[in-house]
Amino acid sequence: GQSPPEKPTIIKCRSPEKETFTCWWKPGSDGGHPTNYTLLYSKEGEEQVYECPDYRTEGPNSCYFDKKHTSFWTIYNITVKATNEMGSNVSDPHYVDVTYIVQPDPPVNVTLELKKPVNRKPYLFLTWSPPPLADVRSGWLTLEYELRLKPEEGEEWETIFVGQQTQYKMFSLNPGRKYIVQIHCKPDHHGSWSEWSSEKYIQIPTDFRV
Amino acid sequence: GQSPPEKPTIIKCRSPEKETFTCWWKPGSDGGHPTNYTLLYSKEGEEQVYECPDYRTEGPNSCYFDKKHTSFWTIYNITVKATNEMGSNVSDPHYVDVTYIVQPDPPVNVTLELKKPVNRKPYLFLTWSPPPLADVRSGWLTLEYELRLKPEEGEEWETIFVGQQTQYKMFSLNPGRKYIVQIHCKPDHHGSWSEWSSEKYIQIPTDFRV
Amino acid sequence: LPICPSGSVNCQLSLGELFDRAVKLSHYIHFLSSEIFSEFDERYGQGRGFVTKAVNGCHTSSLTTPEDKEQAQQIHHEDLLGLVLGVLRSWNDPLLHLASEVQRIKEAPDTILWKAIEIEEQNRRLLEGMEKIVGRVHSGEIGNEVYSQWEGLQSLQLADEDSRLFAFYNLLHCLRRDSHKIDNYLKLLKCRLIHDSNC
Repeated sequence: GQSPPEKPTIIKCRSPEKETFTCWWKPGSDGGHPTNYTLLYSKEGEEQVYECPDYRTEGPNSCYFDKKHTSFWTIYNITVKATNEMGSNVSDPHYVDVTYIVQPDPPVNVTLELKKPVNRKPYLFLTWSPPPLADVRSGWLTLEYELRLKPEEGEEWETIFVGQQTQYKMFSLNPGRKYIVQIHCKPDHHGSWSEWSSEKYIQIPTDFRV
Repeated sequence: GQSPPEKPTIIKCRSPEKETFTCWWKPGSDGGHPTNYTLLYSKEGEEQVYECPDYRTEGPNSCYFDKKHTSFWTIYNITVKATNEMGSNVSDPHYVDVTYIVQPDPPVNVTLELKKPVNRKPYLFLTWSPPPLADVRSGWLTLEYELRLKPEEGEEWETIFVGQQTQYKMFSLNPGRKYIVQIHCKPDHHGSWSEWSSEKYIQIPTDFRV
Repeated sequence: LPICPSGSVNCQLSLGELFDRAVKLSHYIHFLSSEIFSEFDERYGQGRGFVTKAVNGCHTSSLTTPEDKEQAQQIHHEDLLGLVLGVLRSWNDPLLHLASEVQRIKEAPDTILWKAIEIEEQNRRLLEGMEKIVGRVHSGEIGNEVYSQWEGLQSLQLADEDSRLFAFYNLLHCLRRDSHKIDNYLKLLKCRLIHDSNC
């Protein structure tokens, strides 16, 4: 059919390290014509409307806001306009405060080590590091971690919240079993959990009397 | 003998919830005369000396500091003066940092339940609640728990640190025996363990194959 | 020699100890502020489109605070501490009224009432601690100049329910935002001043 493009929908905005952020949209039908998309935004308390600073870095149908264009504790009012020869259509406004869309990358360098201290209970010692992009050193971003583990053939994960630590001593493990361990992280207040880190395996020896 | 009173000793200061605190002292001999006691305190970096705000609430030889008089930004320098007709004597100074004297009340509502999930290991499921005073403000006073159990006629307690969880699954129990269980708690950083909760008993059935 | 509480030198709290307590408190205050906002929004905000109206209505927006990591790292720590103090002081008055006015909201749940009282109390406590920290760190006298007046009491007492509920919504929205700023800046300052930016 020959018509203006359908209005697009802004589907997600995410900041991986609380310094930059990206928004993605889903185009509607293009009305049978080549259609182009313009992302426009204004910031809380300002009349000025700006255009997306970078349509390319994060791939098609996306807009990347680098550090210079990213402010916290202020609400962005974002819309995407689809335009073709027959006319244009604008998405519903999407309100974003970058403080609340931080989803970090998974933790890295996960290590598992069996420890058998003299005349004390043996345990599994886990350590990990924050995702490289996240600047936790300066205190700008504070991450919390949660680990999960289950016997290899088991069904149910056991999940343990460990706060801001990057290490954990695991005592209650069944000797002779093989376990899978994963860790994920989240900013200390707002934002969402990262994906789980890749699976790590550890075989608990049969004499690992707990 | 007719003499000034011996100098008293400040024996303990405790805060149950990091909001108020109490100090207790032990009088020395009263030198054969009616003796009265005055608790005086100053705050680090201040010349001003104050007297105990409340000698009654926590019973004899005690001083109770309510919320208004409790600051957790300063170290208190506390002394107790004993005075009778013949003269007076002052205790050694006792320095108090409220964060370090937090000793919560024991956990409450301890429940024990035998669980026999289909085709999975049976276990003893323990749950408890934080002490009422500390319960309301979980973020302000973060508690950690430790449980201990032993067969009724056994000698040695087995102690298990469970972190901030308020429930625990106990797998390794001997069928047919009767166990005693108690739980206590402590602030996550400084401060000391509460008393143990009252004893709870559980009879493990003989068919409770673990 | 009298024994000082563990960790303290000549029986005085170290700056690190003061910052640890301030950060734990600011974290807790923001946790409460987020909860009270969500609870209020869930109960009174649904379908009223408050989010679009709550734009730049915070009484503290006159205080120019850092809006990203670079600005926060470039500002001198004494100025950032002064700003934190200013924002905290600016909330003394509204929190006092919030705690009393919230009780007049129809069927306001206890959890909202209790949190309003708790936030007011803990905010005062954090202010006491920040004045002590600033006293330790500040070379000069701590001025009372950084402060932003709140004139929102009438709006919390408006007859029209929708307007009155929006006034509460906006105040709680600003409280959530400002308490998060304070928490973030204190974590930054603690890493910078105590851990040499190597937390």
